[in-house]
Amino acid sequence: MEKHEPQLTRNQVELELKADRSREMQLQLTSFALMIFLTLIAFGAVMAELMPHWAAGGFLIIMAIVQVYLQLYMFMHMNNKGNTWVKVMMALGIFVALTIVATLRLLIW
Amino acid sequence: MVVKKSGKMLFRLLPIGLMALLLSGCGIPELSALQPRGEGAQMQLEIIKLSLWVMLFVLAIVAVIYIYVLMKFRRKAGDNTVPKQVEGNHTLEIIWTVIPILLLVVLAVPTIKTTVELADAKEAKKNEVINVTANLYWWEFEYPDKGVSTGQELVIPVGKRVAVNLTSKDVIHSFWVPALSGKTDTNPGLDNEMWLQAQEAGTYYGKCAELCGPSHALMDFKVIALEQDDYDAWLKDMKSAKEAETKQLDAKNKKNWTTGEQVYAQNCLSCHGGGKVAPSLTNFGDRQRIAGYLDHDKENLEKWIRNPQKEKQGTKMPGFSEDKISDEELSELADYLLDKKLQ
Amino acid sequence: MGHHSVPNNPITGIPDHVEKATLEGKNKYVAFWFFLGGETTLFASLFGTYIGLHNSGAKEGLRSYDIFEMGLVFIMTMLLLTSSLTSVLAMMAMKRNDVKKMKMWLIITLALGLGFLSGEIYEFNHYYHIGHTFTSSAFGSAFYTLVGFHGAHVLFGLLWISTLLIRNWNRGITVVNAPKYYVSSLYWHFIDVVWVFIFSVVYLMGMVK
Amino acid sequence: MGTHTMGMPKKKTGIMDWLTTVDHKKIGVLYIISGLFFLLVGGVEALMIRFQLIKPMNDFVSGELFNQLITMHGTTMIFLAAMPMLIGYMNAAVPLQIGARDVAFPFLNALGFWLFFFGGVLLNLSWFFGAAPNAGWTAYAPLSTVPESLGVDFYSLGLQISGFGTLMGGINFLVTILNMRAPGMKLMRMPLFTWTAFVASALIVFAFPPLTVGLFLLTFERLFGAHFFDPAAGGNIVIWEHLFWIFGHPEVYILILPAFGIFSEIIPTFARKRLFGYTTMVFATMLIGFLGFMVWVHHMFTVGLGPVANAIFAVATMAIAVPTGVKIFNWLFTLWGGKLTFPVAMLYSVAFIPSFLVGGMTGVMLSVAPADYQYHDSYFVVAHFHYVIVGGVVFGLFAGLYYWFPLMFGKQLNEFWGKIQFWLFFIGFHLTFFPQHILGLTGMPRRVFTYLPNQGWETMNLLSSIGAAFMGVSTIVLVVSIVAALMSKEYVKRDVWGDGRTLEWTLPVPTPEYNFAQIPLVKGLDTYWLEKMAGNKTVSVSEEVGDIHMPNNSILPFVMSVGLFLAGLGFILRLDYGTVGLIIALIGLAMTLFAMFLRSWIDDEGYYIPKAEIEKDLRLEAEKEAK
Ligand code: HEA
Ligand code: HEA
Ligand code: CUA
Ligand SMILES: [Cu+2]
Repeated sequence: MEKHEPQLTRNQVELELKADRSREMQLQLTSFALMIFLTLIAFGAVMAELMPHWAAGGFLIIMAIVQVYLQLYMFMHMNNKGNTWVKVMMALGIFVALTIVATLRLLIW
Repeated sequence: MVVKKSGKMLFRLLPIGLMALLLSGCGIPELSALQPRGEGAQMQLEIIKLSLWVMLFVLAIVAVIYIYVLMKFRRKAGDNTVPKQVEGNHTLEIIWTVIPILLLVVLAVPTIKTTVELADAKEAKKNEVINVTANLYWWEFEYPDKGVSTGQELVIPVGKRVAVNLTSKDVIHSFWVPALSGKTDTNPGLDNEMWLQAQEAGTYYGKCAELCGPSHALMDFKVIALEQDDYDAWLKDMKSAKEAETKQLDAKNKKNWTTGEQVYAQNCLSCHGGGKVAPSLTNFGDRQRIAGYLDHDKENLEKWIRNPQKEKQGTKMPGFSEDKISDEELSELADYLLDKKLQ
Repeated sequence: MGHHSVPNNPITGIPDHVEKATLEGKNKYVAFWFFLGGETTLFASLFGTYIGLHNSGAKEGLRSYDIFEMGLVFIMTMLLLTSSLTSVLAMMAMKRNDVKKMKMWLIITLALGLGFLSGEIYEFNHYYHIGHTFTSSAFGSAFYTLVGFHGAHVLFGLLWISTLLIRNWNRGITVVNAPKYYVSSLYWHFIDVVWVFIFSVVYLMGMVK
Repeated sequence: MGTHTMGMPKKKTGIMDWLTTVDHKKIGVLYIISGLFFLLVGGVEALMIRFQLIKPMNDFVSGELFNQLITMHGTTMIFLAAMPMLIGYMNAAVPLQIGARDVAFPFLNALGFWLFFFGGVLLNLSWFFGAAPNAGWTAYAPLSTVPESLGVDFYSLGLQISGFGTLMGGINFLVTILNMRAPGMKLMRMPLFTWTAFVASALIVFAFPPLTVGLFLLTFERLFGAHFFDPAAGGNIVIWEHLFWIFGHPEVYILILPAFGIFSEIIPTFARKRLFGYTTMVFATMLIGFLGFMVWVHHMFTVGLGPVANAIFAVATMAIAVPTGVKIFNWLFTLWGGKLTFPVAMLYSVAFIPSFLVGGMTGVMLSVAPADYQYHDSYFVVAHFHYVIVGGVVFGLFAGLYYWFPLMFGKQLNEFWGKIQFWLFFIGFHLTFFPQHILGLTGMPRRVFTYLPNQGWETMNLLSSIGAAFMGVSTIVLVVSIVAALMSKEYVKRDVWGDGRTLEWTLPVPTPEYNFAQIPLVKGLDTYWLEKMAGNKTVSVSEEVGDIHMPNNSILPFVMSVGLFLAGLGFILRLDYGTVGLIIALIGLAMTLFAMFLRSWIDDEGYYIPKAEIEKDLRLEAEKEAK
């Protein structure tokens, strides 16, 4: 194992790393809080019977999409550099998925 | 040698193929989509022809380039030069993107128009509504407003669009009368509709067009187009014949039954009587085919009743062996059935 | 291709982005994302089937709004959502070579997942007893197939992560096992993503009359 | 790097080597041999079909047997012959074309092959249980769920198992192509076959899961009493049709795109000219792949989805003609101005253009929804898809076979017999399938085991059956030719065709297991050609000679696949043989799980081929070249 001689003092780097980490931690915790919040709204809205049937579907789906966006981009780091093909393939997958769901919703009777 | 022939051979094959298409005849008029006898098939043939012309146009262009290229650019013996390495050509590429798009627009517009028109059964519903139910392996045709129902032979009036509701009792089948119109599937648990129209009186062949089991190939039916008067008379006759049959076969009349009637009532009536479990036989004597495809004669009928499985693998009709129906009884039964005609 | 194509970070003692430090790791990472792309259409097909057959053939009293219970689903949702967070925390610990923390968070993740799964088993058992079964109607078949497929994914995730933990208990974090941990955590998040749609589409929308 | 302590493992020999190999070249050979075998099986089924239909009311086979024949013919040809052979070529050529030592996941690659193979065996085993699947390759419910169709269990489980293998293959090739390219091999420098392999793999990743789900639903319905397709319990039969075709349509592009790729390699080689419009070819490939997901309803025009859906999908379908046309014209203009020679590989490529064109034209005709009400489920459709599949895919398979055979086996197929084989097949193909257009238009439904006389169908059916005999004879010639070539002792030299343009032709024959002693440095599209034009004998390299890391062979993929095979078989037999079946199933599952456990427990770090060995190989090769 080769030993690296740090350019900056060890302390400086460590501090920077720590700052990075707490930034990321904050981000993750915020995302989590948001997810919980969205979930609560969704459950709450249904529980309180706030919405007529036709509106419920759309509302719940939007809540879900926002939440899934958070999962993919915050928790799963899909937006990281070098993930172009990952994004392309996920986008295509989601596109195909939407087609499938739309079909089985609309094109059967 | 062989190398040299490749181009010429292909060159020869294309026109031969086209000639074959023209000369091969267009099938028989009762059955061929190329000889339409109904409005639907007519509209479909129009658009088939249109699309064929578009295709022949494209084919011709490609063929010209193809043949030219194959004749012109063969490597001569000993020629070891390297041709110019062409990367591409924008003008050309735009041309062969745009022209196909235009051709497709020419095709797409009538496609949409015809699709919508064929789906419109409003007018047809005013004329007549017929419920078609497909079964393994027979067809039930019910005229709900007229209280009439038949099996295997669909009778329609000439010149009018009639609405057809389609469904199935078991697996998917598909209702197809090529000379009158394209097909629509009969789906178990779901209803479909289409319309049918015949331009002249006559018999048209119908086919089951969806794989439905071992006897899918034998699930033929007929569409008989009658002039309006004949059609009305037919409906009336069917109705009275059915009533007469019901009355005659009532168990209370048992005493004056003939042997044929006796055998029929005891063995066949429970399934064939209602016309739902098995085809109604009220006008069996008038039928053109037995079981949809066998020649309509006594010999075939007896064979069929003895062992339907042999004639139509997988049919739901049980066989009647000698210990159920003796040879004499069978003969009487067949006579009785073949005599079940209108009037 | 040698293993150590990326130098260690002097502070953590492992390469940055340890999960992608080797070509093998990079391959695994990308391959797994593509697999998830495929899983997307897999679950879409299951969702589509479910939506198509929602309440279809179900008897009176066994429709979705008759049987679903908000409370249990809510608890299960919270368990799984939280496990997604703990899984993230485990990966953050992994990246700073903090083996202890990573193990701890992973074990918590497993525990939460197990809790979720118990809830699901309880729920299925309950439905079974009131007559809503796999064979009771098309609705039943579609419901158990969709939710069951998700449940099977959870089960598989639990087995996978525990195998990884046991296998690497004393091995620290290396460029060989880091991609495996990382990819299993992607899988775990994906399970959560699917669940978000299940609780929204199946349970919440199912409860709206 | 330093020294490596891991020694070279003992070389496995003979059959064990083939069962344990993780070398993409050998796996490619396995795929191709098995694919050819299944091609013969499916071909014999086709010949039986044509023999039964040679005259009206023939009684060579019964309706039931006929349905089994068409189902197995379609399923075998698509899933077990065409697709595996194409994946075989991908294995044989793609890593070499991009300058890689192997695929991204050699172990997974082997697993993919064995899953496909045992899935295929399971499916074909149905013949021996007297219950081959009989509901058509489309297996429409509820025909596929009635108790009479016993064989469908073999269909659903066999395809499920082989489908997993295909999915793994797809992911593997995506990653290989993205991550394993040699330095300088930018995306837009990749050979077109690699591009089509890439797009086809992406289609596999998205299209197979819906099939997986469909097959699960079918299995659950048949084995565990579910009601997805049972109207009486609220089920809906249209769901299966959608799921099947959401998979099924992309599937046909999974087949044709790699075939397009093969032609795009062969045509430039034998025209001595670079591919015309390379960039548009790449984008056309992607566009076809993308549009392929939005047109499946054209198989369901008559189902009753309504005029709006039909019209939309009709127009969407037509759109695919545009990128495909771009390809056709680009090929023609590659030929234009070239110096054409016509070995068999080129004959097939040239014959492909008009043959596929006719199939494409009828495809567009079929996409005209109202006209399709007439064509659908008639012989017109059979004619269409054999024109595209045989005239496109099978011609591509044959072309690829003649083209890459020297690369795979170090020997060459006989050109003289090859030409005979070509002409027999070409004539037989048109003779078989052209008359079927007319049959369809004159009212003959497909999947009929017989037909009555006097419906105007006799002549065309007779012609069609005669044509099939031609193809049969041609296939025998091919088989003999392959056997003869394999037995011959005449090895070919590097770059057999003399005009090789891509990296695979720079390699010595037979190719060493590590492929490239030194990973090449790619300088542009057709890099080998560029170097040759610059007067170089071979391509530049990007690294010094050094130790090469190789994966170990493993028997685990084989064991896992046998396990799943037994599990599938056991589940099917459970119905007839009760506990025995269940025991077999459990043993199988245990085998698979145990092998999976071993795989994750034992670290397999591979081994290194020492530098000295590679230097020796290089020396020997140089001597051979000099001679
Ligand atoms: C390799 C396989 C393959 C390929 C490439 C295709 C290609 C196409 N197919 Fe085909 N198809 C099948 C395999 C394939 N098909 C199979 C197996 C079935 C039946 C399955 C079953 O039921 O069992 C089927 C069935 C099928 C149907 C359903 C028929 C029915 O059951 O009723 C339709 C309908 O639209 C269709 C359309 C098309 C079209 C539009 C294309 C297009 O991609 C063709 C595009 C190509 C061209 C058009 C030629 C070149 C273009 C030009 C030179 C440009 C200019 C052209 C114009 C302006 C027209 N196909
Ligand atoms: C890759 C796909 C593929 C290929 C290559 C073929 C190839 C052929 N097909 Fe295929 N076919 C399908 C896919 C394919 N088919 C599909 C999907 C269906 C629909 C099934 C369904 O409806 O469900 C179908 C249906 C189908 C039908 C319609 C059946 C019906 O609807 O009733 C017919 C009829 O003519 C037919 C004929 C042929 C013929 C003659 C060949 C020929 O090209 C075959 C040529 C090959 C040979 C002739 C091999 C000969 C072998 C030997 C001579 C053995 C030698 C042995 C040794 C040396 C050991 N096929
Ligand atoms: Cu009924 Cu085919
Ligand atoms: Cu298609």
